Amino acid sequence: MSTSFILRRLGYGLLLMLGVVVLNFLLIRLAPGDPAVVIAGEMGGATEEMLESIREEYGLNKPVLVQLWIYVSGVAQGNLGESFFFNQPVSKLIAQRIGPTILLVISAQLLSILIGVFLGVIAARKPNGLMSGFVTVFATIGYAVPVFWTGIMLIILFASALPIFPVEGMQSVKLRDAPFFTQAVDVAHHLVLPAFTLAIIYLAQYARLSRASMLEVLGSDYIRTARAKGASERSVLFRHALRNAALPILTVAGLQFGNLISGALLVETVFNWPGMGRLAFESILRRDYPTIMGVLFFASAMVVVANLLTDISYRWADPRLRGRS
Amino acid sequence: MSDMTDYKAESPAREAWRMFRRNVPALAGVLILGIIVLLTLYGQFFYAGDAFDVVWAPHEPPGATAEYPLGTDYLGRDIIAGLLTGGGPTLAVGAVAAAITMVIGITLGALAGFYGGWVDNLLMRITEFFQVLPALLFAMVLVTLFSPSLWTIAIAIGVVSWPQTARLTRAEFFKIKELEYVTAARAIGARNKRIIWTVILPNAMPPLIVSATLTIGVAILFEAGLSFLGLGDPNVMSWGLMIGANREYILDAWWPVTFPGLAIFFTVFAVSLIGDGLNDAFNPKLRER
Amino acid sequence: MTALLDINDLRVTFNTRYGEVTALDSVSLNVNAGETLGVVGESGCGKSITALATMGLIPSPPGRIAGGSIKLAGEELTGASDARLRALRGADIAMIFQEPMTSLNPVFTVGDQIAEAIMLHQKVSAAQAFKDAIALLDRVGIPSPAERARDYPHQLSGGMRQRVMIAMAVSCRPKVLIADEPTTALDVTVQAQIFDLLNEIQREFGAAIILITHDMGAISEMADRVAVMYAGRVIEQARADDVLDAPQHPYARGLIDCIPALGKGETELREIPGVVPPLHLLGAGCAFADRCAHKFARCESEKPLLADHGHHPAACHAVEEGRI
Amino acid sequence: MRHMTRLLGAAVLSATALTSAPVHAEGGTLVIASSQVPRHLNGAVQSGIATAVPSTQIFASPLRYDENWEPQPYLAESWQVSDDGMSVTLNLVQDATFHDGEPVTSEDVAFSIMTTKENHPFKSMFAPVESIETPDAHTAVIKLSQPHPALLLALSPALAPVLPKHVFGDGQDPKSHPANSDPVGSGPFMLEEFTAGEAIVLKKNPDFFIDGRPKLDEIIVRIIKDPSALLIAMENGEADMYPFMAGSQEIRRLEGADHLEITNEGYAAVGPLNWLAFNTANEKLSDVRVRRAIAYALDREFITNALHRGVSQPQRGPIIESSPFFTMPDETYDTDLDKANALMEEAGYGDGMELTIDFIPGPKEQQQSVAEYLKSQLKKIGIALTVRAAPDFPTWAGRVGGHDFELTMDIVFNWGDPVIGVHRTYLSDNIRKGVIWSNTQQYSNARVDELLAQAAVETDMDKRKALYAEFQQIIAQDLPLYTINALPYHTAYDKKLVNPPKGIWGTMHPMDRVEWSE
Repeated sequence: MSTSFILRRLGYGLLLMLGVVVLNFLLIRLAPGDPAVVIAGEMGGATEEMLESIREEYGLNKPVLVQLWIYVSGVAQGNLGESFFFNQPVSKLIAQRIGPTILLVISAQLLSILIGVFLGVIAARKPNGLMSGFVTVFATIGYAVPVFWTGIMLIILFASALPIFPVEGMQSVKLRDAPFFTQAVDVAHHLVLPAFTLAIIYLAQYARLSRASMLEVLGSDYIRTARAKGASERSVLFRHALRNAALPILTVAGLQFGNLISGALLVETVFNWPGMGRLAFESILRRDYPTIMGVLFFASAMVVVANLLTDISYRWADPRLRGRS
Repeated sequence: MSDMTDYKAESPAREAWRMFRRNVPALAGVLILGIIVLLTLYGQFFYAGDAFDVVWAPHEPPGATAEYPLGTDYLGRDIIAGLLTGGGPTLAVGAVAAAITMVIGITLGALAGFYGGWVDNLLMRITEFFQVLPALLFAMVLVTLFSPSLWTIAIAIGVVSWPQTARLTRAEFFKIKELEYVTAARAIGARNKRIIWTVILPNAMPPLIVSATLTIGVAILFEAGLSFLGLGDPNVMSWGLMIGANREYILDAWWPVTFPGLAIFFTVFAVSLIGDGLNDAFNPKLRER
Repeated sequence: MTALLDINDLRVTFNTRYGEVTALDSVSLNVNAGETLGVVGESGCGKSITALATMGLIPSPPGRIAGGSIKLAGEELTGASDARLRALRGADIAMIFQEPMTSLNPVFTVGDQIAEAIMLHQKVSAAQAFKDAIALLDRVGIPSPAERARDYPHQLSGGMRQRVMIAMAVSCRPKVLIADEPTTALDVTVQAQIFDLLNEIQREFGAAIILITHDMGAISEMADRVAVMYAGRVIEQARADDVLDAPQHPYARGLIDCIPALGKGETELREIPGVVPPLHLLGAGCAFADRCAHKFARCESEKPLLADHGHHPAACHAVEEGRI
Repeated sequence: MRHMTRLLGAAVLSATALTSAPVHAEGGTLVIASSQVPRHLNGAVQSGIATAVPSTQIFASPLRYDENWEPQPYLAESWQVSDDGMSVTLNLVQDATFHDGEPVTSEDVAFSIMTTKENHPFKSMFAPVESIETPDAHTAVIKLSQPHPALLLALSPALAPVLPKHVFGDGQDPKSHPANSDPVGSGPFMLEEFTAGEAIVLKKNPDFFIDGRPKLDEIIVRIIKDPSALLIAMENGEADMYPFMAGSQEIRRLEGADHLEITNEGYAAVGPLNWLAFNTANEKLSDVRVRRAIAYALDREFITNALHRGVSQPQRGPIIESSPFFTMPDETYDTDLDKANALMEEAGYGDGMELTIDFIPGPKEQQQSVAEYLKSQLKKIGIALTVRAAPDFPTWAGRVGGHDFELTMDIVFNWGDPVIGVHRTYLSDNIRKGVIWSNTQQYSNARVDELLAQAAVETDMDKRKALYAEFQQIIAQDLPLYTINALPYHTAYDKKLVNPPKGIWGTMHPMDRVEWSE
């Protein structure tokens, strides 16, 4: 795999993100409403003089294109501006929250791929078997359940009936001085329900997809070749077939990443998870435009990186793509 | 097994219909969706009441009063009335958003797939751009900026969902435009516009119809998500709004959240059963035995 | 003396949406060590099913072996355990498939794929197996085998890939080698090379070869004996020269007639009018009756059996009654 | 021993706790759960309870108040109001230092009050302050343009945090000063960690100028926006205190928790009123008969008893009923549908009318529920009321601040002295378009303006009360808004807490005396 390929993809990703920045900036600035009034409202009220000084302070009295230039050149230098609501730089707010979001999204992604693919492979072995039926039904159900509703149902269940998992936040505040290992276990404990809630819909999709993909691969000539060699069923399934069936799964995993971030937004809101999604949601309710733009920027960056990783792993998984661009 | 193909070939549509008719889950989907649509369309005539009206004490559990069998919400509004009136907007937004998605997606996908070259390049860059934006987040911003109404919500969902349709259409067009009958159409001098819309598109329809069906399901979930977050139109009852509004009381009352969730679930479930059925019907070869 | 591979009265059925369909009916074939049996017929006649049944690779469900026996060196294979079949596959019976383009796993190097076949049946280290694989690639005539072994299938030409398949098939010196249309997908010059290679391999290893083809040219070049199949049955079986010189069954005659007079190399099978009927529509009579110029009343009502009617065994009422 | 039982409690609720033994020093940790998100921690430039709770722990102020509205020494060990009421002298304690070690001087006090005057949204708090003289490092003399009886209350921790001039006086705009989120004060606790929107961790100030305080080692304010999650945290001991709890379901539920005490004390100075405001500039609502008809159609008792399940108290005037300045007006609009209908008839709306009501999205029981109740109630006097929901706070604030409304539900605080929290709603010179919680009703009455102006400078308590009494009678007659109830703010706290914050400012007051019992 060539570095030039990665660099080209990265450069292209940056270009996409520049587009994201410009589009969002223009959208937000052209929309009706005076951000200064919003800021003043958050302070608890204001006079005209205060409104004017707020406009001055946040550069809201300059022409839109000048504001755009200031914003874009700021972003290029890593400065995402100041939050309208919090008295803090947006980059700091995001830095505090991107970790929990990545933790949640990656856990959910791994959970859904591992379990989903395993179920799918098992199901593909007997296309008419019980397991296969279960996977098909489960996949359709998993796809149809609203993710926020699953979360709420789990909270109802685990808050009262079966209180074995915490239903809120990422950490017990009272353990904040505890040793690292204890804290890690505590975070993992808090992670179970949100990650599972987020994973369930994708888990179902991966199960269904890998079942279909495996069935297709299992009908191919090279699987017959493997069997003709005398390869065991397990080797046929997991060595010969899965490597090939993994290609469409990888594609979908890459494409799903954006959706996963959207799902994380809902899950974070339901479980009070201290991540970027909840920050985005609350910022939207507060009309905290710089923060919204910052989160959109970082979320798109995550998607760009995820797509790049998908491309790279795709090339690793499929030798036919190597050495091409 | 080529040995087992039919002696006489049926027309593809008839074959698809025959396959669909025999697909029990798909028929169940049609039945469930039919019942839900009928209930949301006509249910209010049999079961009177504005869903916003406070009719009884708050948080009356299901079964406690004969008059309000599914109980009441935090304001004392009737859950059944909410379910019946809240379905319409949810379904309507789902359908309109899916329509917008299909129109944008098919148009751009068709142009890209047919013309290829720089047109394809440009349109695909735009598509990728929209795929990089996290859909729900972007839709939330759009809805907030342009104040929530059923239309802005449907448009926002459509604007963020079309890339997948565009890619699918493009792929189909790439495949079909090389086939003999397209060449034949060119040979008799048909114009591009004609070839795109009357020659290639009809043949690309089967996967697009399946995709459209599934898009409706996705759009319904999307609308529910936005309403749940409080970004739906607060003055129009919808299932998502019911869940979002009652969410803070789940420790005291599970029913105002559970029933609308089930309603969303069954609707999307039915839609996806139909989508799967159509998929199987249009692609008997890919059918997962 | 029993043959090395002895297939007797084999019956294979498939469950389809039209009910149970008989794909192979009373098929009896045998082949001895060092001998090449050609199996010919149009696509869908049951050649490949016969091969798969022999390998124990009939997809089940929907397929199953409903009767008859397959004996390899006296050992019954039809009821054998999966484990036993797996041990035999690739070791004692090996197979070369029709489509070299798709029969190799695209995500592994060809060397690994051959080495895997070796390691499945012999106790050798991975490194040794890979060395053996390179030696085999050399043996089947692939230039710079050590480098090619590290190539992926898509980097090789069709002929190369078929050589890889052959190398894989012979890696454990099988007693029986089934070659299912090994040259169909290849161009003519390559076809000849592959046949030469198969002949060499047979001489070297003394394997029995079952060559499945619809190419009468290949038969004349390779086969010692020939079985002609039609609609799941063997309708004529004899020494290759006998069949080629004096085909009995009208279908066999048709096949031979189709060989272009000039250049046996260009042997694209010329169509016999009509098509093979779908198996679920087979009636009580001869399956070929609808396409047969010599059809008479008995053909519609009674299935002809394979029997010697003077020259060599054929299943045809017309031949039996001396009408042709 | 207390640590042991608390640990056990934690262990039961969280399996992970089994492996841990967080070491608390003597004083222990207090976890305060809050659903309110502070923008930053500097109460000098930001109003609201979310900022005030941490701000009053971090910043000390000249005075503090006891349970009986009596000023007590804090940074000022003594103070004198001049006879003419035109100046107030503060004598500061000698040994107070900021968290960075710098001494607290009269310069800092002067700087802070002037900064607050210029930047805090409550203009009336320090509007009469002309200048502050600093004859020596520990004496500050506040010079007034007119007598200002509300000044002493405005010197409370919640309203007058003393900022270090050497930090905030660097020329940056105090409204957006970086130190607002990373503040240095002289209060009992100092900021350890501030994760905006998530948590505020405050550590004991070892050099606090009051010896032996604070008692606690640590206060953590944990922001939990989801009400059910917050209740669960309180129930299982993840959090120890939950102030500003106003939902009847929350209150009733936590009353059921054995380890918790629930109190409604600690909100006297806040004076949180829930009211129905009329846009008096609106054609239909400019007729006082319509406003009165609506008032007669409503039933406060039903709202407090049925909708709020008895947790809230009726409120019959613009000044909170627990305030010394409250006077019960003669007209309290007890429910009378006949009178209401007659008034509608008289106003020419016998055939009915259509109106729209807005409400603040958020505290549903106080706002949306009441709006929905009004809809059914007003139907009885021929008013078809449309409840117009806003998707978020800025939308509502935009409508009401922009005077684009007919009726709205609203929640407004008295903030201790009427001058701070009451006058703003009724003064005709405070009709400011675009500014929320100004006189958005656009109510204008010359006599009211006059009375309020007099009350603002009247230093004699009885005379001042009389002025407010007349004001309250006029408001009851003119009815620019209809007060419904006082918000039922309650605090839930662990029974093992000693000296829970029950003063007039509740948790918006330094918690240096709060400690855990054995």
